[in-house]
Amino acid sequence: DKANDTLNVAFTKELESVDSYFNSAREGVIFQRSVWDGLLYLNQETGEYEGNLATSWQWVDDTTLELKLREGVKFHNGEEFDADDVVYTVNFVAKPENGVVVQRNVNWMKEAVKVDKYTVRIITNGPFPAAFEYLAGPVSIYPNEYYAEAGPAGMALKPVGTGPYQVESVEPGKHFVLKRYEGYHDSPKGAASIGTVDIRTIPDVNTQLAELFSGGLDFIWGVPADQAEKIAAMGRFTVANESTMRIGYLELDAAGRSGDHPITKAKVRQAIAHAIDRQAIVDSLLKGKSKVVHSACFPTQFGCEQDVTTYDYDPEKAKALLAEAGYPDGFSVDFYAYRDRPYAEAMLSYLAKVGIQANLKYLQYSALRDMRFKGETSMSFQTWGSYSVNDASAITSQFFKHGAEDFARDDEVLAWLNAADTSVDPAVRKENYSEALKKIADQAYWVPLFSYNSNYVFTQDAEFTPTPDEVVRFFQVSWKQ
Amino acid sequence: MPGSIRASGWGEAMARTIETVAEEIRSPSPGAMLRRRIFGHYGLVFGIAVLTIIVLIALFAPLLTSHDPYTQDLMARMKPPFWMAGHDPDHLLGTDHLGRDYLARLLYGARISLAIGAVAALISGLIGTAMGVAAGYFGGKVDLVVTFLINVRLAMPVVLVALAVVAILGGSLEVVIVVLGLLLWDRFAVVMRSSVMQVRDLEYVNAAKAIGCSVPRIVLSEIMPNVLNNLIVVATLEMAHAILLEAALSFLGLGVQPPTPSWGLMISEGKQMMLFEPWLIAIPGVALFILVLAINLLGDGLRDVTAPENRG
Amino acid sequence: MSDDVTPPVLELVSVTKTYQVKQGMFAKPKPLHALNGVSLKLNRKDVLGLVGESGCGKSTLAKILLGLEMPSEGQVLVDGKEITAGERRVLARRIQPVFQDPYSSLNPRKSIEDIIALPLVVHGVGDSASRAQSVTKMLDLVGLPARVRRGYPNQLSGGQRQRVAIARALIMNPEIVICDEPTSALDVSVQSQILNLLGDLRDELGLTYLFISHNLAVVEHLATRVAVMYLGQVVEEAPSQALFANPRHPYTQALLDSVLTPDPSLSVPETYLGAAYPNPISPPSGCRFHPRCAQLKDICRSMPPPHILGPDGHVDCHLYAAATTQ
Amino acid sequence: MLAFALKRLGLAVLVTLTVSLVSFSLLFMSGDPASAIAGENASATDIEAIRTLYGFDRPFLVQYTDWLFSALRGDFGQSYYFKLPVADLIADRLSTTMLLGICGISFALLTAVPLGVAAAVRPNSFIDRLALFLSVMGQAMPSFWFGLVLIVIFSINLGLLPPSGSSSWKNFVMPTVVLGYYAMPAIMRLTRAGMLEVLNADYIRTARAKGASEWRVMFKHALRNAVVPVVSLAAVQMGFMLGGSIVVESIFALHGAGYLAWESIARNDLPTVQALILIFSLFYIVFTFLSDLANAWLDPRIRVG
Amino acid sequence: MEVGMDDPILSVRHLTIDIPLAQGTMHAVRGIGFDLKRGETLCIVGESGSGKSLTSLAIMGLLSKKLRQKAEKLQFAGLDLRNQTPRMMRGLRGDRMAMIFQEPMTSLNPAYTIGDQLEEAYLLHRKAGKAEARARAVELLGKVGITAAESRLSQYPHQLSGGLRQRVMIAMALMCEPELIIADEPTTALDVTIQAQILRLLSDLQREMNMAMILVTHDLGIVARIADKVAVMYAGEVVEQGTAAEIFDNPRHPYTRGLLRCIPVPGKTKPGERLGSIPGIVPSLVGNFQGCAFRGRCDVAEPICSEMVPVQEEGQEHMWRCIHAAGEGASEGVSQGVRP
Ligand SMILES: Nc1ncnc2c1ncn2[C@@H]1O[C@H](COP(=O)(O)OP(=O)(O)OP(=O)(O)O)[C@@H](O)[C@H]1O
Ligand SMILES: Nc1ncnc2c1ncn2[C@@H]1O[C@H](COP(=O)(O)OP(=O)(O)OP(=O)(O)O)[C@@H](O)[C@H]1O
Ligand SMILES: [Mg+2]
Ligand SMILES: [Mg+2]
Repeated sequence: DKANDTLNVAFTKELESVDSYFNSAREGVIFQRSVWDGLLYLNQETGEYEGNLATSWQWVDDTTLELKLREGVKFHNGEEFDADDVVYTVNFVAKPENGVVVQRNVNWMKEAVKVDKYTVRIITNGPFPAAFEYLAGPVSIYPNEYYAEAGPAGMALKPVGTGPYQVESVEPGKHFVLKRYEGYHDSPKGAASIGTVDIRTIPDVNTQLAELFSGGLDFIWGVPADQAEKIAAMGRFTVANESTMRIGYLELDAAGRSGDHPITKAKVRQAIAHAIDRQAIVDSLLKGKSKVVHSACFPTQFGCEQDVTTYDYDPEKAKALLAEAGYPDGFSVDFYAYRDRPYAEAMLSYLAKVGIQANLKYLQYSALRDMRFKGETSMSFQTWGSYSVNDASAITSQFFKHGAEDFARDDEVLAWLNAADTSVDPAVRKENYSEALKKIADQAYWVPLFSYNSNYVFTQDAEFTPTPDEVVRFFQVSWKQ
Repeated sequence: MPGSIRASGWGEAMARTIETVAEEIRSPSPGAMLRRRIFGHYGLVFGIAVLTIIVLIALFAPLLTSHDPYTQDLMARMKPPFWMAGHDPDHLLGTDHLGRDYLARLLYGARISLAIGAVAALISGLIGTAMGVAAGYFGGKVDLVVTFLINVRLAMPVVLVALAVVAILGGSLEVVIVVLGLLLWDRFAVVMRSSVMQVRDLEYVNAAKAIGCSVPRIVLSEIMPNVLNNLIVVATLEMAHAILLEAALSFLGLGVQPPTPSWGLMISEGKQMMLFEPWLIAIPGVALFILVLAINLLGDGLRDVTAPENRG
Repeated sequence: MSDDVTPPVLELVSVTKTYQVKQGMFAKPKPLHALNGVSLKLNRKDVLGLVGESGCGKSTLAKILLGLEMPSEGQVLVDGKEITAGERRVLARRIQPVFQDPYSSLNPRKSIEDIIALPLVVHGVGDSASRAQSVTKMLDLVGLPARVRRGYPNQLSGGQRQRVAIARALIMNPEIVICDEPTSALDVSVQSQILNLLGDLRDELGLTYLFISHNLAVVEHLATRVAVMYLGQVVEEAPSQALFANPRHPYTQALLDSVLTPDPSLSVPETYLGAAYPNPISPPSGCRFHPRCAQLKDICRSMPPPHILGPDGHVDCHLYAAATTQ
Repeated sequence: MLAFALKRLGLAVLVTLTVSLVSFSLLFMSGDPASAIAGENASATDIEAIRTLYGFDRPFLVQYTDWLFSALRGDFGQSYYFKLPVADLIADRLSTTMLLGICGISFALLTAVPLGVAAAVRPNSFIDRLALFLSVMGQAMPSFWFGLVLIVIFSINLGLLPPSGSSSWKNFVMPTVVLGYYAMPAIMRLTRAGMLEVLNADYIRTARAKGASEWRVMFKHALRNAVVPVVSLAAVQMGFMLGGSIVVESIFALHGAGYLAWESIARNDLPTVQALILIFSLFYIVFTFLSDLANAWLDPRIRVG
Repeated sequence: MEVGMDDPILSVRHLTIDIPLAQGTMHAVRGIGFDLKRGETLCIVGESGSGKSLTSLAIMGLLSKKLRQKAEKLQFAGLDLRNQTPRMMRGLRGDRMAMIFQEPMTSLNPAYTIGDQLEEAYLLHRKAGKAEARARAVELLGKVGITAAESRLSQYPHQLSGGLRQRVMIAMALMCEPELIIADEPTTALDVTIQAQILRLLSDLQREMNMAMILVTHDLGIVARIADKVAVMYAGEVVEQGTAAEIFDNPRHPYTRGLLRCIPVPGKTKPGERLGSIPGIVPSLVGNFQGCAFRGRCDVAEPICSEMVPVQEEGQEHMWRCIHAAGEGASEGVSQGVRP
């Protein structure tokens, strides 16, 4: 609402806690980027890291990173920012018993050591090349005095950071009001332009749209493609589309964790890959900037080898492969999914055409994850957003290192990934990721499907350019002059 | 010797009584009276007619459309129905978000809704009737226990519990039907309990006891036929209830699994586009509304028609 | 009359029946003594008339005799043998009921034939052909035309229904028929038909009746013996003629005084009964009748009346205790 | 009286316990809450650590009694998801749901009772048919569908009412109508049936024979007797509404307890779901108890023996 | 408007009541008439369904609007009841004409105390305060023989027995000293002893207040003891009407005779002896009906009975509706002692 200098936006999900270490939702990331700052900043246009709360940084050795901090920065509550804040925050979140929800965001750090008032060292648990990615992303710096006193619970009710917006009010899960932080430091993020951001949780997309049409909301995102198309045609709102780092894939139980079934056969998996017309799904369902992907990672990610075996849509070949594998009449299998039911349904129909009778089991995310952890699913439709970390370690290594969610259990792949993950030499890393991804594609451990996109719909009064990391930076939204 | 009474000319008067009886016996049997009342009740006639049509549609769905409800065509998504511009004459009611023929899904969907309603009502009917009849007939401790269970059941928020269970077990036709069946027995139990209690104290039941009838015989042949109408009424209403609940569960994403063409699911799928293509929810919504309406009218009508005060 | 050698067909020995009744939502259930130490004998071919006010326990007594309720205390003897809970089916062949309400005593969903034949079916008597025959015979016996057999109760008038009920009661050839106000729901013109029928059947089949009624004229007409009940107790019992000629208990006297014969030369009698209606939950102390008694004495308030045997019957009243002791 | 009240209370406690036990075991079977606590991007080891931390590896009965005794002290534990005391969380959400429930039941009663009375007074008249029509519609109309239709009409097309939120009374108009309309048919029918029955009662004829006006007959003599079952039904409906407002709350983005319950199921937030089911059942029990009291006040046959 | 002492306070001529039913119109009451003077008691007897209650409700103006009611004359205390507004009828009811119903158990409103209900009857018609109404209620409760009247006022109907409730009903009817009281089977639901008490009370009060009373019953015993005049109804018609003595000592209509032979009369009927009976059942009154309704059950019926039946009179008071001059031949007809 331009008149009140208030941007009314909607979250789809109830945010469990606005303390960025204690939620794992996309909404939490969005909130975090506005209220807190990291030590570094990733410039979305150049792809370069810039200093945010730190002004310079360098590896002292493989596991020690030394950073110089910006001076004169103040937290929203007036507390001064210095090395103590960094040390306190890092030491707090790095301790597993403090229960940070997304451990992988922080468990690479061992501790932080104060060198002087404006210099700190972060010690990692072994070589960790992706460190900057995290320091520019999920690791936000909290005020030590306030956090020590209030703790996560207090922070969740009255968050305090150094970010471009300060929090005016929090009704847990329901309603948050952000106000421009007038004392924002000279950050590469840039100061906020709009005075107030009013965030309400509205779970239903239709209600969000209804609010948008009736003027109750100014800005929503994650609008499904069909609706976005229609809204664009209405001409009353700006619709922006940007790809995201999330890809969809079929996770196939090659290792036979869920028992002996056809999918353990490579030919069957390849048949599945040939059976699905991914391009048609992208064209008619996902639309926008979505692309078919062939490798088990997001194409822009570091190490994401693109030169892998591809499986084009070829039902005849799929049938032939099935016959070769000994299933000329196809077979029946449970097909698990937790989101995007229409995509799953479309795949179901393609599978049916080659004789694979897939029974859709649509579960809650946590329930499905339970089953996967126990190795009970032979085929499931999964998606992964890599936390917007632009590095193959955030996806390939997540799923192919014999963890609970690894249904390939390929020792060769494990070895390559270990080598890639622990080296600081980009060339070595690239080489090893490439090997791993090629094998994954050859064996069709996964059937990578497509990348996602996101639609941002906002009033024509507002100006905003979305970024591929799917993070809405409120401070980059402005009113049109 | 009974004959002697007759022979004694005991009743010339009796003979005349017999004549008047002959007169009166022409008053119709209960069945015939019921039939007559049924056709005098417009709501009931409407309910029966619509329900019959829907059942026929469900049975003969394959004959009524040449389309398969599962065949998708991603190139022909959300084609509008025949009354709107740009429709495809091949798809009378248009196509859904995956390009499946909406008419075919609607027709086949009738099967699902009816099956859910009927089977859920059957399961809950069996449970509730058994409990209600036992409580009503035996009273005392049995009644206390059943009343307690009914209270427990009523105190449990149905939608919540159904959601929880379906969320745990994963939605599928069978799960939804069984969950609804296990949750909706309360009204059967309540109604059966009170109607059996009413009938239990009637003198013909006492007469049957005095004759030496066994308990199962009394319950099955003396009591049940007289509370059957209430049972049928509750069954129809619960059937409607189950159908609506399934639709609500589907709306919340925890109902029958796709690609099963359930009407509730169709609304849930069409809901995404309801602001732009309202017919997507209007068509299954209206179908659902008409089905539930018909079943309710049938139930209401049966209640009116078989209500004790209407009995001859 | 009574035969000392053969025991009475049916006998009650100080039977008490207690119900727990709840009054209001906040009250504890209280015991209600529907019957309080009732002893009665029913001899073969007797018609025992049972009279008394509404709620005095007449129907409860009938239910106990039919085995529909079990006495809380006391015994029921048939041919001198005690009846226990399990013997309902045995009893059913000997004792059958005719109830008051001809509308609720027949199952509306069954045809007349099914209703009448039910006892045969239950006891596995005969095959369907012989049952059909028995039904025909019974219909004839109670004066119903054969064609009603396919009909349903709602097609019959009250009097006809009562005939069906009688047919059902008689099809097993019982010895005893318990009639609980069989005519009180009927118009006089129909009542007389049923009374005639009952009388005829008794003569024909040698039945024994327990005949419950509050219509004293009817009881006098039909009964050979009469028992008068008041608040769960039998206060007087005597042969019919003796009782009507010479009522002894003040309550019996009041009852007889209250009978309104169709005689336009008389006016409504004064019964000298007070308006203190009996409450079975908290019955008066001493003689239960004392608050309404016109011949009240002091002793009546505190002492339960004695059981005074007459030549053939008894009366429970202090008045006669005084008379005999004096 | 006291004995009765105690007995009644004991029964209520027993019902609540059974409900809580049933729901607890239900949720216990639902699998591993640890995974839910861990959140969407957690790893297997994260989850394992949480499992032991929260004691999910203990036997069922131990966990249940543990929970029960804390609950008796008013401590429902911490929400796995919000990391807040469940009691605070629910207290916050419950006010919205209660408000919604009260508005809904008031709407239902205020439309259903007058309609029911009018319909009973003039059977087969226009108003009777209208009432029947409205109730038949209400019974057959899926409430989620109705809600969506209202939004399309009143928010989008007419722009009269805000489609979501809970900041002003305007936000409650449509949810109230949807929720109230859901309860209206049953109440209307019961009022009508009760009034019809009562109007045929002998004491109504007596009142007329005394020369009482129709108005007086209707409202002094008939209604008081006819509403007794209505009060009970309204209490039951009110209990249902609180639990059943899930759909309405999700459509209109009202952050009430029903919506919280549903979301908590999806999030496997065991303590919250558990506490909510318990509280909903308590509400049901309290409402039915209150309705019994109200009925005792209305009907002396219940009140005095 | 004052009415002379000898003028009838209630005068009914050719009252008909039709009930529209699904199967056709039911002619429930077919042209009945009678007169009633102050201080007189008219008993209406007849079988169940013969139209007794409908007649009394019609006089009170309490018939449901669905029923169609017509009369050549329906006059109460000089007022033509046929064209009174509902408001005026309300003013009459409970004030100048009152009614007592059959079912004491259900005729009192269970939700209000006896006191409330008694006082209401008074306050509706008299400009009086609550205290005055209360005093009146206590007075009348005493009059109907209820002891400790003060404390009864705060009791609820369900706390009283049937006999007491019927007394309360009577007290309620008398609150405004009506000129006409209609009692519709006031004692059928009561025990014999209480019946006698209540009837005595009614007739005493009637005499004391010089009211006109219509007493509806099917019990000939009551009729004999209480009535000045008797109207015997059969199938919606008055088949015989006259003074009590005439009707009982000299019944003319076959139906009346039959009725009298049906009941066992202590002293007259011998125990165990067969009773007289009227075979058959009442004809349906739905649709057009011609001729004598009793002919199907009558022993002396002749073909001509299916045509118009004349009313015969004897003296001023006794009239009956039969083709047989004095009901001759009827004495054999009603089967008494048919059995050899
Ligand atoms: N099942 C029961 N539970 C509680 N009380 C009962 C029950 N059956 C009967 N009573 C009570 O027992 C007493 C005797 O009842 P019963 O039916 O035997 O009376 P009755 O003499 O047959 O009366 P009526 O002439 O009205 O038929 C009454 O006060 C009645 O309320
Ligand atoms: N509102 C009504 N609708 C339909 N039929 C009615 C109505 N009121 C009375 N009747 C019928 O009219 C006939 C006469 O009824 P009425 O009540 O006057 O009989 P009654 O002589 O008082 O009988 P009872 O002795 O049983 O009270 C009966 O057949 C009855 O069924
Ligand atoms: Mg009885
Ligand atoms: Mg009547």
